[in-house]
Formats: sequence, structure tokens, C-alpha cells
Amino acid sequence: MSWSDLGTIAPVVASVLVAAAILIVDLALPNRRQAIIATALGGLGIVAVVILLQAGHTGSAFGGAYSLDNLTVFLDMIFVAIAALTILFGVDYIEPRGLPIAEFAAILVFAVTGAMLIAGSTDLVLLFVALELMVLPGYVLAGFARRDPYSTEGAIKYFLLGSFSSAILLFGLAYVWGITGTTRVDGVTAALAKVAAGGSIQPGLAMGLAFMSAGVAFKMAAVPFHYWTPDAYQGSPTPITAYLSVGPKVGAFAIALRLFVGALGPLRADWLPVVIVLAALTMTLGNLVAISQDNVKRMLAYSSIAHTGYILVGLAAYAGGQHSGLSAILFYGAAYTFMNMGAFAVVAALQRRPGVSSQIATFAGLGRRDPWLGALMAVFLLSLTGIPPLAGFWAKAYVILAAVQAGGWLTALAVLAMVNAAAAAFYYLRVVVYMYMREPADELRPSSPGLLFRVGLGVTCVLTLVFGLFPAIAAAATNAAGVFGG
Amino acid sequence: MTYLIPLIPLLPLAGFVVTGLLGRQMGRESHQIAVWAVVASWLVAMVVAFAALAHGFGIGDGAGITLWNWIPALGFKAEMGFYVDALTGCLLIVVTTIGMLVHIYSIGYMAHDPGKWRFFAYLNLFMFSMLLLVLADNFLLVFAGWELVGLCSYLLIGFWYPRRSAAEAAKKAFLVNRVGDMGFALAIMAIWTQLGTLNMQAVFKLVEGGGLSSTWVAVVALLLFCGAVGKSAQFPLHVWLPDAMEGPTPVSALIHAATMVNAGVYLVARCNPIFGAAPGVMVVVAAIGIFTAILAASIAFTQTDIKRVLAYSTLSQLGYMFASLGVGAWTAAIFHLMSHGFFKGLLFLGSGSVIHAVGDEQDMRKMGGLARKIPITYVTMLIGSVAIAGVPPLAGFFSKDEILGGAFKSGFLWVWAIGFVVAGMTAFYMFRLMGMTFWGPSHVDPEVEQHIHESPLTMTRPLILLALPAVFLGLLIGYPPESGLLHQWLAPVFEATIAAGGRTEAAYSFLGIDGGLAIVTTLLVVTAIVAAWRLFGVDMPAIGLHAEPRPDRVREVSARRGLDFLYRGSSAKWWFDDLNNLLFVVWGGRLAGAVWWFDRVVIDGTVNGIGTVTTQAGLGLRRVQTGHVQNYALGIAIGLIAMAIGYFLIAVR
Amino acid sequence: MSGSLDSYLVLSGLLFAIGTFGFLARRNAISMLMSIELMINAVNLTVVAFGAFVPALNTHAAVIALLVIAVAAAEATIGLALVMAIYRNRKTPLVDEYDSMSQ
Amino acid sequence: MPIGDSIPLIGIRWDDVLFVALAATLLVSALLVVTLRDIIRCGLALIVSFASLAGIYVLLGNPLVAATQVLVYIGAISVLVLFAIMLTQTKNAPARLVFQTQTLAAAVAAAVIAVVITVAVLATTWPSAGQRLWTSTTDVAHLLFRDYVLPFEVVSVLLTAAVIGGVYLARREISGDGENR
Repeated sequence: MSWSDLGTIAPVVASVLVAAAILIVDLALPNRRQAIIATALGGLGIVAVVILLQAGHTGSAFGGAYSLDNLTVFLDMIFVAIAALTILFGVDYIEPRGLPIAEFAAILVFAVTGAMLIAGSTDLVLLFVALELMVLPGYVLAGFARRDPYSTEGAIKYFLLGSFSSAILLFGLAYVWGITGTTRVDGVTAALAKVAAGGSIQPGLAMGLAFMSAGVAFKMAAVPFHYWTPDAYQGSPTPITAYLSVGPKVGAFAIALRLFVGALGPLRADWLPVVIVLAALTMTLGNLVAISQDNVKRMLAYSSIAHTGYILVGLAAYAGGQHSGLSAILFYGAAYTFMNMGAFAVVAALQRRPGVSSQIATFAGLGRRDPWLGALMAVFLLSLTGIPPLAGFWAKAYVILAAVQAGGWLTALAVLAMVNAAAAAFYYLRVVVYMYMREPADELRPSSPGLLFRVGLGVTCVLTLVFGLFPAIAAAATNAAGVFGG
Repeated sequence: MTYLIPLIPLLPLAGFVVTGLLGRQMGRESHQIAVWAVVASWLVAMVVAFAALAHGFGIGDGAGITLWNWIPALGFKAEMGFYVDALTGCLLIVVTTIGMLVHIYSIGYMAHDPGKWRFFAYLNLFMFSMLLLVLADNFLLVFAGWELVGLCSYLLIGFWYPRRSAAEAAKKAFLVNRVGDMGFALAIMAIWTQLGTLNMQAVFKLVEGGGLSSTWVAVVALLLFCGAVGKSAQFPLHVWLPDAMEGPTPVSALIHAATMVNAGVYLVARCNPIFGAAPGVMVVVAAIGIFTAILAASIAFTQTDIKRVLAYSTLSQLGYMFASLGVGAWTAAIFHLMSHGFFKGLLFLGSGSVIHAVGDEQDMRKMGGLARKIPITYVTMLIGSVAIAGVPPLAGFFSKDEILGGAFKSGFLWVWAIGFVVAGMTAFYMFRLMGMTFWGPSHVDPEVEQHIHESPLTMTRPLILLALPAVFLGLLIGYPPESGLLHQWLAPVFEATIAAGGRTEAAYSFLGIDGGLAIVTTLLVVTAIVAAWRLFGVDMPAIGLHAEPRPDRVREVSARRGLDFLYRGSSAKWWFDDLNNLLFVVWGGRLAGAVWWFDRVVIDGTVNGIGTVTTQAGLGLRRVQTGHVQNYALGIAIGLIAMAIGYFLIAVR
Repeated sequence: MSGSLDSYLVLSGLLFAIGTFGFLARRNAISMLMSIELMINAVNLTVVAFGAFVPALNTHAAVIALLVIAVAAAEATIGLALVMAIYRNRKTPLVDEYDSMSQ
Repeated sequence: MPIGDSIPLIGIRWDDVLFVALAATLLVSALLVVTLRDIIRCGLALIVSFASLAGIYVLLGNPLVAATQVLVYIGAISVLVLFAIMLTQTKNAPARLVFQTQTLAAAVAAAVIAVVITVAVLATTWPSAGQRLWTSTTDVAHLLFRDYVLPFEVVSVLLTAAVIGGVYLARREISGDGENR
């Protein structure tokens, strides 16, 4: 370890320090929520600055275990944004329920630290450890409302299935390591390039790939490894659901980028069919089940599964030889992050007072009761639907276009994605219909969210619009970030 | 001049945002901003449109403005830009003028509706979307407008959502439109993969230069036409439009008669270089168009809901436009689009005024004798009916005559023949509507009858203003035929395609074939009007069948076959049913029955079936989510095994 | 027998399968947790076996095994804490009674 | 007297005997963990399987991992598990119905997984040296603090996070605790 190594992983170090600072502030100044929130947001701001200072630089640290490139910077920025937004949305929800802010913020920052490590890790062991650092705090967050039976139930399901899948992933990693003889991504790539050149792959390696793919598919909630999603999302406190629906998901795709695109790049012809099948199953099933949901949180959970499917189309496009698939994945990840967090945040705003359910009936007449909140929700939902000119449209357009360019079976996949995007309109617009075409069941007072919350909503909304109207800005970043290792 | 263009869509957008967010607080005045935004937009649009039509003020044969480079990534270029030429100018005139008048009309129509601000916000959003669609310079932006008008239509059809039928109709409209939209989206994708650009002018240049193989041209043209068929409600995607009449009447006038449904016609006309290069597809366009024309006209015969008659009439007239496009009479199609926009908007607004007068009754069997009670509405609607029927020298005469003449002269005799019949049918059912509504004895509920009153000025003034173009538009821009103003305006848009098609537009000769056709058509139309007047115009109070709904379903009629001959000639009611009998039971009965069956069972059934199947599949899949962790884990384990087997298969490949 | 990599790998595979069975079949959350521990131990056995037979992996195996053990400990901590939390709400450790969200 | 490499007379290597014995203990105790009715006995069987695995690690020439296995798994995790079992035993949660209704399906799935792994292992030619190697603890330490220092640090962060989260979730609600503000 040297000072330059530390400089390379500076964002991660800074992030750990932020978590520590939150806990110290909590100990030193108990019951000072402003101090805690200020520490968390300010700290994340500093982390963001540290990341931005790294922009454009490349390098590797710890003997190649961690590498800094445009991809790392891009993903780190998304993760920091996710953490900051979660805190902005969380405060209004966590406080009225008597849950501690400090633990919430600290655990969240730990989780995001794990995600940031994934973004930069080019070593299988580091990747696994970073993954665990991301998901273990996630389990705690899912069960954060520890007196709420739903929250703990969702959390324990998430934990049990998550640990199960971690074991499966680890088993696969062990075999890939045993065959390639190294944990470094470049070493694995080199070894596998020889394997790919040699023709067929050995059964042991095939099994390792299978276990690894299953583990990663679980983390990104691809069908048929998606079962944990609806329960975990529905049970969790809503701002935490917002986090869970984007943080671990983008993290899982970061793993996919480092592991499949990076390490397993030479074998991409072999994992391409698997990704195609997964993508087709995931978007179709996610959409079909989402149509019949009456609970908006659960509906958004299934829709997030469908979005995984669309992102997988981008991965398939890459494996099919279309490099632009990578920037499409990144664009989708960023756009999805903001629009999906926004949608969950509106649900959270309605649930600000304890006892309000996320049933679709809660949204009846929202457009009149609270025009601002209704309009924001409409923007997020239309963006998730993929209506131009909002972020979701370009996200879908990019992955689909990349798949079309790749040709072959991927054209069929692209058409399936379009059909799915068309079908998805039903359940998103159903909420819009409830907001604008139903009388409110009871005259709920407009929920006037706090300042922090409004800032968060404003940021997500503006980004959703900016990504739609000026996609070139984001596309420039994703194009730069899409050029890495593999 | 071009810097004015972005203002046209942005003003209504600003109106939408302000009204949508603050409308509720504005209370009774919530319409002000929305209406003024559209009026301002209209002013700008008029300046731009006439600049474009006069080929002057820096617009010439077409000029664009690029706001910003929308997306330069993925080797893929699309600009956020607008393009105006003479075709756009024509559409601008129709859309903004009718849009503005409908806004003004709605002030009165929606005055007492608690959701007025919402209504005006949606109307503004619609205006923005429609203008975006018309002005866009690339396919992607057109698609954005295309999707947004669909969304607005959905919101507005379902505006009176407590009515179950309204919600159902909105859903149906959305569903059917998505089918067409898929075609459009696929077309865009095909264009992009084949040509690498989505800028319309660039695409047209490439197509004209032979940059696209003939197969791809045909594929793209067909897919584009799919989109047009959905939005313009052509067979077999026509089923949503009649149901869409559940929306408030100004919406029907604006969206479902005068503007949005024209989007398909506009798209085909705009893409004339693509369609011109695919003669096979042109025949399809003509066939679908003329078939929809006669199908819808035949259905309009039996409808009793005043708005539904107008809805089927709209389908029929849109069919005319597509037929015209299909035979290569591009200008005639746009001409008919414009004249139809005005008189159909007038007729819908007039019907709204009628419905308003008789206490929200839409069944024509419970109307009658309204002519004297609501004279302004009556006179203006009469003008509209004469115009749509095609009596010279009103607008409809010139545009319809041009379409029929175009079909005849370009050798599509079958299109002409069907179109000729439809012209007669149109005149008949329109005057049946007029007769049942305004003439003869009153069948209005006596209680309602006392309150019948003419609509307020905000509602009648738009009617009068719309009646003017319905009368004069033809003379103004369509005379002399085939060399009038409109032809001069639109010549640069279509001349290349027409020249490439190898046909020169034959000169108009009144003393030759053209005059002959016009005279024959006019004779037919006049005969049909006289027949309708005889059937519905005769006052017949003696039988005392006031206010009793007349059964006129085909099935009921055929059951009373013996009876109807007894009453023949004694009552307008039975004249009509006898006519139905003659038309539908004797020689058209089975066809009409089949049409209805096809409509209600096959197409509706398919539409509803898709919904049911997906919902059921969703419910079935939902059952997998049992809530038991072990069941989930077993699912994961099975997935893992499947994946392992999959990889083994790949490995031994 | 003890001198062949295959036998250790098969042994670890069997252990992994036993763990999977326990996870799929048991209804007590703690039993499921124990099954996961068996699966992780199977992975560790794989790693150590590779290390013992492949020279290039020799020292690496020990390091990886140590890290995996530490991760497993962290996982167990969270898991048991969650079991305690839900036990306080539901008064049962049997997971098949946690199905209040099965829509 | 040195006992030699193999059992006298029969010629079976001591290593093999040891391996078979440890493997059998491991598998049997693991099976007991997943099949016994009484969950406390399951916990005890788990300790036995951890211990036999530690033995196998020694056999594989890796005493460091074996020692860690004993310390962490038997000394810490098993004790934690046993505590948790004690705390969640109530009269309301009887030991009957240990299995889910899907036992058969689970057994089939597990068997298939076992077969898949076995077949894959046997069908693959491994880059094996053909003999067991002894692992030097010094080398391990060097490697850990050179190549693997970052994962090592991350694991320490992970443990910290786990402790914070675990304590938050498991601690009893004391009045005056933050939640009752």
C-alpha cells in the first residue's frame, strides 16, 4: 500500500470516513438531527467532489485489484447521488416513525461504499467482499423499521435468499478462480482468452459460469431469480425501497460490467444466449405481473424487474458485438435511478404520516388534491413508460437501438422489448388515471413534505427532464465510461 | 421569421404548465391563461403559415430551425428542431384556428364543470403535442408528438371518468392506438438502421436518391401506414373512434374530428417521397381508405346517437383522404383535410350546442323540430351539412370533387366508383341527422322542452366563425379546380413525387371529363338530399308517436317485416326503417350484419381478448409469488439448475 | 484417494448440495441460516482444495478462505440479528408463517 | 516407532483412512444438521461438521485455515447460532413439521445439483500438481498484507457495518431509546 494507492481509492476512503463521522456526531451530540443530516449530506458532497477530482484520470491501485477509470467515476457519482437522495427522502419518513436517523444514514453510507468499491474493483475477491459490503447493510435497511412486521419479514426473506445467492455466486467464483488461477480481472481475461481460442470450455468452467451467472442474476433481480424483490420492496420503509430499487440494482450491473464484460469478455459468445433468455424472461414476466398489482410499491417492484430486463438487452447487445450496448446500460442505469427514485419518493411523500398504505386507491384524485405532487408523479411514471421526451424514452431507445444494430437474435429481442414497453404503459398509466380520473376516497390533507424532501424531488424531476431533453450531456459521460477494460 | 416557429408550440405548453399547477386556485377564471396562450399561438402560427404558403419571409420552400442537437450519441443524430413548409402551413392553419375556436367554445360548454381547469390544461397540452407533431423536423420528434396526442386523447376521452363507458372508451382508444404506434416505432427503427438519420428532409433526399432498396421502402411505408391507420382510425383499427365520443363534445370536435385524427393523413402526405417510391403500398393505402369510407358510411346510416353519426362520418371522410393519398392526389387529400377540419369541427360543435340545448340528450330519436328553437345552431349546422354533402359551391364540393376526379383520372376506377357511392350516402345520412334533429315533430321530453334555449355567445360565435370557411374555403383556395391557390402553395411539396411517379397532373377541363364527373356527383348528392328531406323533413304529427324512441335496429326491423309494409308511407319513422330494411335486409343486410359482427365480435373481441389474456397471465404468475421463502428458493434452485444445464449445452457445442 | 483433487471437489459439491437441501426444506429461519453456513463451508473447502493441489494458487487459497470466513461471520451476525428482530414481532422463527405479503 | 505412510499389511494409506473418516463425519453431520427435528441437536451437529472440516483442512496442509475455522466457526458463529436458538425457542414453536411441504422437490433439486457438480468435476481436467502442497503461514501473511490488503481492509469495514447493523436490529427497546422520542 502506498500513498498513491490511497489517492486512487480516495472516494471510498472518504465515504467510510463519512459513515464514521455520522456515528461520531451521533455519539457526541445526541438528539441533534440537524447535525447528523448536515454531516451526512455535507460528507457526501465532499465525496462527490473527491470523485469529480478523479474524473478523466486513470490508474490502478493495490497491484491491480482496484482500477480507476471513467466507468468508476461515472458509477461512483451515481452511487453518491443515490445515497444523498435516499437521505433527502428518508428524513421525512424515518423521523415521524421514531426511527434513528444516525444509524439510517451510517448504514446507508456503508452500503454505498460497497457499491463504489464494486464500481472500481478489478479483482474477484475484492468484488465479492465489496458486494457483501453493499448487500449486508441493505438487509439491515430493509428491516430498518424493526417494529414493523412487514419490514422485518421483507428483510429476513431478502437476507435468506440473498445469502443463498451469495453462496451460489461464491461457489461459481471459486471454480472460475481454480481454473484461471488468478483473481485479477486482467489475469482472468488473459486465461479465458486462451480458453476461448482453444475452442470448447471445460465442464468445470461452465458450471462455475452457471453459478456465477445465477448469483449475479439474483442480485439484479432477473427472472427466475427475482422472487425476493416484491416482498423486500413492499415491506421496507418506502424511502429505503427507493434505495433498494436502484442502489443494489445498479451495483449488480456494475458487477456485471466488471465481471462479465471485464473478466469474462473473451467468453461473451458463450454467455450471450443466457443473457438473451434472461432478458426476454425478465422483461416479459416483470411486466405481466406488474399489470395485476393493486399496491403501487409492489407494482413498482415488478416494474423494476422489467427494467432489469431492458438493461439486460443492452448487455446482450454488447455480447452480440455492439460496443454501444455498454453506454446504453450506463445511460439506462442513470436514467432509471432518477425516475424510479422519484416515483418511490412520491409514494413516500404520501406515506409521510404513518398509517397511509401504498394501495393504488391512495393515489385517487392526487392530481387535484396536490397538483405538484401529482404532476411530479406523472412525469416519473411517463418517463418509466418511455414516453418521449423524458429520460426513460432515451434509455429504452438506446438499449433497443444497440440490440438492433447487433442484429441476429438480438433484433427479435429488441422487438420483444418494444412490445413490452408498449404493454408497460397500462400499469403506469393506471396510476395516472387514478391520480387524474378518480375521486379521492377520503379527503386527505395535502402532504406537505419538508424542504429536504422537496429538494430531492426537484433534483430527480429536473434530471428526468434533462436526461430527456438534453440526453447528449449524459450520453457523453456514458460513452466515455463505456470504454474500459473489456 | 424562423425564430418565431418555436413559439407556436411553446405558448400552449406554458399555458398547460401554469393551468395544470395553479388552475385550481384560479377558480372560475381558470380558463383565461389557457385560452390566451392558444390565441397567441394562433396569431404567431398565422404569420408563419402564410409566410410559408406565400413562399416568402425567409421560409420559401421550407425552412427549419434547430433548437439544439438532441442527441449526438451512438452514431446517431437527432435534432430538436422544427421545419415549416407549405404543408406544415396548411396544417398550422387548421390546427390552431380550430383549436382556438374550440378553446373559446369550451369556456361556455364547460362553464359549470368543476374540473374546468383540468380540462383546459389538457386541451393546452394537446395543442402543444399536436403542434409538435406537425412542426417536428425529424421522425423521433414526430413520434414524441404522436405519443403525446395519444395520451391527451386518453385523458380527455376519460375526462368524465365516473361514467364507466368513458373510462372503457379511453382504455380502448389507448390500446388500439398502441398497436398503430408500434408500427410507427418499428418504421423509425427501420429508417434509422437503413439510413442512419432521422431528419425527415434528409431521409426523403436519400429515398429519392435511391438510398433505400425497394423492399425496405415498401416495409418502411407499410409500417408508417400502420401508425397512420391507428391514429386516423382506419379499418381495421377504426373501432376506437366512435367510442371516443364519450369525451366532452369540444374534445370530439378538436381531437377526434379536426386535428389528431388527421395526423395519419399528414404523416403519409409528409412522407410522400417514401410512399411515392412504393407503388404497391399506395394501392394498399387507397384500398384501406376507400373501404373505410364505405364501411363507415354504411354504419352511419343506422346510428341514432348524434355524435356517433358524426364519428362514423369522420371515419368515412378520413377514408376519402387516404384514398386520395393512395391514388396520388396528394393536394386533394390535404385540401379535403382542411375543408373537412372546418366543417366537421363546426358540425361537432353544433351537435354539442344541440346536446347542451336538450339537456345532455344525445339520442336523435328524442330530438326533432329543434330548428326554430335554436336557430343559430341550426343554420350553421345546415351549412356544415351542405358543405360535407358536397353541394357546390361550398368547401366540401371542391375537395371531394378533386378526390373523385383524381381517382378517376389516375385510373383507379374502382376507387372512384366506391367514392361516388359514398358521396351519395354521405349526403343522405347527414340530412337524416339534420332531419331527425331539427325537422319534423318534436320528440323531446316535454319537461326538457320548456328549457330549450340557444347556447351562449361563447359557443355560438365559434360556430359562425367556422361556418365561414365551410362556405368560402373551397372558392378561396380550391378554385379554379386543380390550379387554385392551394395547388400553387403545395406544388413544391409534392411535385418531385408526382414527377417521379411518371404522371403529370392532367389539366382540368370543365367541358371534358372533370365537368362531367362533377355534374354527375352533384346530381347524386342532390338526389340523396332530397330523399332524406322527404323522409325526415315532412311534418307528421297525426300518428302521435312523439317522444317515443324509434326502434331501428336491423334485427328488430327484420322481425317486423310484415308490419313495415302496412305503415309504409304513413310515418317518417317507418320510411326510415323501411329504407333500412331495403338497404340492409334486402341487399345490404347481410353485409351490414357482417360488418357489425366483425366490428363487435372479431375486432372488439380481439382488443378485449388481449387485455383479458394478459391480465389472466399476470394473475397466474402472481400466484407463484406465494410469500414462502422456500418456494422462492426452490425457484432459484431450479433456475440455477436450468442455467447449469444451459451452460453445459453451450460448452459441448 | 486423499491425494486427488477430484475427491475433495466432489466432497465439497456434496456438502454444497446438502446445504441447498437444508435451505430449501427447513422451515426454521435459524436452520436455513445453518444451511447457508454449510454451503459457504463447501465453498471454502473448494478453495482450500484448489490451493492444496495447484501450486500457483497455494498461498492465495489460504488468504481467500480467511476472507470468506470473515464475510460469513458478518453475514451470520446480520442474519441472527434479523431473526431476533422478527421473532420479537411474530413470536415464531418459522419462516413459512411469514407470508403476509403474498399477493 | 514411526507408523509409516500406510497401514501395515493392508497397504491403505493413513491419509486415505483419515480422509474417508473425516469426509464421512462431515457428510453425516451435515445431513443431521438439515434433517434432525430438534434444532438444538442441529446446532450441535453443525459444530461437528465444522470440526471435521477443520480436520480436512489440516489434511490438505493448511493448518492456518483449520485454526481459523475452529476459532471463528466453532468458537463464534456456532455459539451465536446456539444463543439464537435458545432465545427463539418457545412452546408455541413446536419441533414437529421440521420440513416444508416441498421436501421431496427440495431433495430432488439438491440431488440434481450434487450430480451436476460431481459430473462437472469428474469431466474436467484440472491444472493439478497431483500431490498435496503444504501452505506456509509466513507466505500467507505476506500475501494477505501485500496483494490482498484492500479486501482485508474492506472486510474490516464490513464487520464494523455488520456489528452496527446487528446491534441496531437486535437490541431491545429501552424506554428513552431514540425510537420513543
